[in-house]
Amino acid sequence: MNSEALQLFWSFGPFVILLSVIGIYCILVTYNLIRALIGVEILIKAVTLLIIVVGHVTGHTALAQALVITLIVIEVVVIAVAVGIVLGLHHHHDSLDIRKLRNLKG
Amino acid sequence: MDNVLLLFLIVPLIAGILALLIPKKVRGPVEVIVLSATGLNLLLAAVFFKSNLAYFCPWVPAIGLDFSLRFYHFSAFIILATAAFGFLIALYSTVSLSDKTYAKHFFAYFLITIGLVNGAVLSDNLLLLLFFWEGMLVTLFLMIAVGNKSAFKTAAKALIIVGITDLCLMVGIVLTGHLAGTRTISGINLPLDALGGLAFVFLMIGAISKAGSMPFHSWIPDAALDAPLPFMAFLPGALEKLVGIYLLSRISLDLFQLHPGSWVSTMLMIVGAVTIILAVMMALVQKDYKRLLSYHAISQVGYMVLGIGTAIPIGIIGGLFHMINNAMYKSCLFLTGGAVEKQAGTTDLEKLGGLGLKMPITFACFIVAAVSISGVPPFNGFFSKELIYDSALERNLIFYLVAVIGSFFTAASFLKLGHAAFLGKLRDEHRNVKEAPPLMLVPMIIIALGCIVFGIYNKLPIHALIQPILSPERLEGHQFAGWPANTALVVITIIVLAGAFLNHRFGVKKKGSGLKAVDHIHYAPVLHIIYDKAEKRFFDPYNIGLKIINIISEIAWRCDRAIDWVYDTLVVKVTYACTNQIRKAHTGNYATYLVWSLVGFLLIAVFLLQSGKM
Amino acid sequence: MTSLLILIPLFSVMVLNLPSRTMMRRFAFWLSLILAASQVCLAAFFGTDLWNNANISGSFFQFNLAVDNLSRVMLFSIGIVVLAAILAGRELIKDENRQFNFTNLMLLILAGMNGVVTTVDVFSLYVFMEITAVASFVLISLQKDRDALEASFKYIIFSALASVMMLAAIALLLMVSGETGFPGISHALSNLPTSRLTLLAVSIFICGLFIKGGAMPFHGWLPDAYSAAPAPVSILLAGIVTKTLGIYTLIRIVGFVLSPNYALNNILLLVGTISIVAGALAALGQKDLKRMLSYSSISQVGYIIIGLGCGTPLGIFGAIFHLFNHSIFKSLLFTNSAAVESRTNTRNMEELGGLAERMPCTGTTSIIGFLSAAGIPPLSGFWSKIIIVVALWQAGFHAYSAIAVMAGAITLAYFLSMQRRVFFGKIKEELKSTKEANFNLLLPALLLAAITVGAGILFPFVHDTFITSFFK
Amino acid sequence: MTIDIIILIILTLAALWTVMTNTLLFAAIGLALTSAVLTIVMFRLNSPLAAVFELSVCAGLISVVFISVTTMTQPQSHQEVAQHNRDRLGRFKFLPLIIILVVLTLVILNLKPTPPLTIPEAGEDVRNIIWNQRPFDLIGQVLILLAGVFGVVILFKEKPKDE
Repeated sequence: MNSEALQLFWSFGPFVILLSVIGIYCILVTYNLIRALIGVEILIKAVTLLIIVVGHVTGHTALAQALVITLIVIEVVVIAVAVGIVLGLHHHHDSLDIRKLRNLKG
Repeated sequence: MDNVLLLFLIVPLIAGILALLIPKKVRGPVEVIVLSATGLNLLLAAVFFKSNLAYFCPWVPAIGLDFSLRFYHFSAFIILATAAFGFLIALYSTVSLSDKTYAKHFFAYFLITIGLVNGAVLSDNLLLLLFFWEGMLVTLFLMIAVGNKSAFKTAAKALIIVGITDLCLMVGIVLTGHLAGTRTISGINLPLDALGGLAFVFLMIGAISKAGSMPFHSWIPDAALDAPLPFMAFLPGALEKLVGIYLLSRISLDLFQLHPGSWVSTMLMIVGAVTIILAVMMALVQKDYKRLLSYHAISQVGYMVLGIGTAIPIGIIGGLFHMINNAMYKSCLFLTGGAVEKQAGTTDLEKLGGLGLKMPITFACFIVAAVSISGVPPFNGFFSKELIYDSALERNLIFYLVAVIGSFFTAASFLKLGHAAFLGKLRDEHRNVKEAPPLMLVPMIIIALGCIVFGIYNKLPIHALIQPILSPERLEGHQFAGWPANTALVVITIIVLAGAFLNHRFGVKKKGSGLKAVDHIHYAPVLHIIYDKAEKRFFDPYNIGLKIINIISEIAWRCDRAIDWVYDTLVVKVTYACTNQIRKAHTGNYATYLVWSLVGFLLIAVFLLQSGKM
Repeated sequence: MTSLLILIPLFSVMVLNLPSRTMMRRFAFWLSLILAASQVCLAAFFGTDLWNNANISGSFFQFNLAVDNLSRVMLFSIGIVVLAAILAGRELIKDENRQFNFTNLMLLILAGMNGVVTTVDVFSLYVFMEITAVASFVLISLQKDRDALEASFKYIIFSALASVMMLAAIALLLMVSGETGFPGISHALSNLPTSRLTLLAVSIFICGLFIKGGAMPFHGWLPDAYSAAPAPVSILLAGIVTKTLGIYTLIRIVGFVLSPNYALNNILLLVGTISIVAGALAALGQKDLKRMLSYSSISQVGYIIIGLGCGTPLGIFGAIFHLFNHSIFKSLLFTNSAAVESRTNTRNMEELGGLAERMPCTGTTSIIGFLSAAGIPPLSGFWSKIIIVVALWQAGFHAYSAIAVMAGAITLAYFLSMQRRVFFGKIKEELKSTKEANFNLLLPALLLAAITVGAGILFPFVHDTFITSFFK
Repeated sequence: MTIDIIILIILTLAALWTVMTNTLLFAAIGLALTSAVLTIVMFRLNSPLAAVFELSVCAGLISVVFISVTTMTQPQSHQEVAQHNRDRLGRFKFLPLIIILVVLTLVILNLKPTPPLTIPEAGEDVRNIIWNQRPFDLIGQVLILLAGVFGVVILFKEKPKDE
């Protein structure tokens, strides 16, 4: 890890942070289940970018791409299952409102 | 040869597990197992009594836990006593619990307790001691819990109180091990400096709480009503005193250098004195046979703690002698209580009376034990109390006075108890009461005879059992056995006892049947004015005295309740307030939870990054 | 050999699904049972040499897998808890089709967890954690009732956040060390222990693991997920899944990969203590049996974390041993709660009472479980707790060890109140006809209780077998 | 390099639009757009294979999934939508503020984007890494796909029991 790579890394770093903030903000404030999943997606985009950037600046692009491909497969499966659960919740509540999800508490 | 020590653990534990495994419906084998196991235990203890054995086997070296046992004169003494009481009480219980469904469980836990007590007494490693000690906590809980319906609550109370003090013991053990650099008990001898004092106090809390001293006593009176009766005779009556005082004397004699006049010694004496006086005050106003005894079980601990706390040889000898004496007469008293309960069906003093003629042997045993506990010469309690008086006087007059006053009330309350239960008018429903079965009488008689023997021939226990515990140089120039050296003290004691008797007569006259007999003279037309005045003038001091006693009893009651309140209410309330806050915080809104996580993450990240900059 | 741990369940799932599903239904249960049982036996009786023997697996797959004693402990626990969950599932999941799906998912989750505990590559660790997590999402919402779906959704959001954090940390570690294998990362970090990038990576990583493991204040999803999941799934989830995903990985990363770091240890101690105390307090106020057990789980996880936070070998051993004990006694307690729920159709402790009379076996094993959890000798929970307390004391964290001891009182309090409200006392009129649970629920309960008692009594053996290898 | 920074800014804006847009449909399209922009970044950072994956799977498949689930969940009534929009505006208006704050913090911490000097060359072959060095991840992918299949079977196919 040389200083040049570090500098290059930090030129991309701020955007990763910005994307994460947008994603987390979306998860926190939305009242819609699907939007929450979109927030998660944006978080994953941020981390994908981070991996690619790291691979790029350290010269391990091949490894980074291998990781990203696996990550994308996992992402799809997680989203598919999550969408299934959202549909199930919609079936029960007849709405996508997150505020309905307060049955379990205490 | 030294492996024989393991038998002290294996025999009762295996027998206990066997007893648990036997199906509920089969009764005979359980009793056979209990009697043979306790008998074998007694035999072992008697055979090896004079030997010096040690067993060592590394167990968990990483935390300094070795399976190391040491059998020498002190532990042999406690083991022998345990075995003897265990056998006698087992004999008694086979009859007294014959109609109880929980008998099997009781016997199993009884045997396991004996095994654990043997282990605790034998263990020469602090952590091993803790292991057995915690095990005793569990069997204590289980033995109370098998009793009647409300027993579970009492059991939980006992578990919490003893559990908390056991935690103190644990802290003390860790601290002691840390200070001494070893966890082998026989290798520790620490000075009582600041940290050492702290360790001593923690260990002491564990020890005196096991013995049932104030302020860790409040489960005992409750257990008296709820737990099976042999339990009371066995654990709070005899065994817990034996192990608790054993540990107390071990820590004050061997583990730490306790000097007369040190703050720890004074503290022990204060604990002892307070326990004596408050518990006996409580005992005085009780209206239940077992509950009254249980408060005495607490009060007598005060004498032992006081004696050992003086840290002078005569006090220690007195305390230890009192320990074995107390175990004898207190278990005997509980056994008579059990006999009364079994035969008359109640232990409520208001429903008892005149049983003396129906149950003469029980009554005789009661008298022997009661005069022993009251300290009437020449029974055993007298000699041990005299030794303690002597040591208390040497330290401070106040302690002596407290001890003597305690003795006065002890005598008074036993006169009351004996009078209410065995004398007076026989109630109609008790017409058909019979003497207890022989198997219940035999243990009582043996123990009562023991009280007499240990009194008259007190050289035997003091020379054979107790004096070897102290190092020879500390005994130099002292004579403990035989008639007390200080005749003045004996005279005072006798005066006090006589005072107690007179006081009783007086009370009976005023309130009891004696008073009613003279009612017609009292209310005669002319005389009643004179009587009124005479009564007012004459009896006022008594009334005032009674009131003061009542107030003190009330205060004692309040203190007792306050301690109870701290355990039952304050701790619980604070805990539940926290609990409710935490529950309210969990609103079910996952965004809230996410915010917690993110805040946690940011704090952690900032903290770690800061640490890197340094 | 180690790769078979993952490949055999994978092939089993394929074999079960390729031919007609109806034909394979009966077969599936026995197959999964045999797989889990053989894993238990292999992990218990064979040393690490067997597992790392390359000749058995051949050179076809060159996996980054290794088994040390920590993995062995985990493999054993995984096997036993999966076994219990499969048995409970056969009893409690009535629908045949659903049970078949359940069994298949159990096999997948088994493969996933085996992968987690054997991998030596941090990205593969992530992959296997995701497999386990996805299978758990599906398992939680197996019955598709409202609460379960809600809990599952919360779990997905938290798990996704944790995964993203882990991936970010993996990327940063890749940046620092240039590779993703444990040895390489460990080597690179020992050269750069206090670089800001390293510390950022570490803090992100452990927070991700805290979320997965449910330490306070990262635990929001956990009580919901445990309590709303179907009974057999909560056994699995509480017993082993979150422990493998969060706590095992935490131990692996902090104890074996990262270089010792005083600040990190402080964080672990603090988070652990918060978890212990707040978890225990929260458990005290619960009415729902499973929810109480969930909070208790958080509290117990706290003990593991502070053990790890000591930073000494003894502390790490205590943490591992408590992890093992916890997975045993917590799945035991959840099995008991499943038995109670299956017979009474309620988990509300206010409505229960006196069941010990009707369900003696469940009641007794539950006593063993809670005594072990509360740390009463000679049960195994006592040993691990005392080791953690002693380790804390020796490491100089006297205040933390005192708190750990004091919290034991609260633990005892809530378990006693649970025991009293469910099993002791007078039996309610409407519960008079309750029967003891079926064999399929009793067998795992007895098995787990036997392990708890056995590991406690045979502690010297456990100690000699495992502790020596951790002190190397 | 300046062009990279511009693309990254576009990426951020796309994400911002995704989050703040009015309807779910636009949000899903915004997500696809974000993925597409990310693909461009990946191409520019010497990661073509991953970029192709990202484009086809994330921009394509996931957006399709989101759009179809949006249409599958029944449309809300007008009033509800209006209420929802008011609520949403209230809650989301802080996001740009927060973004600006974060950027300011980053500038203060001296983490602002600076044009790099050189770009290192690509190393090994991706296929070699996937097939020969990390076959483990492939097994993992198979396993997680199987888990996903069961999830879809259970969650989409089976009817809920309690009705």
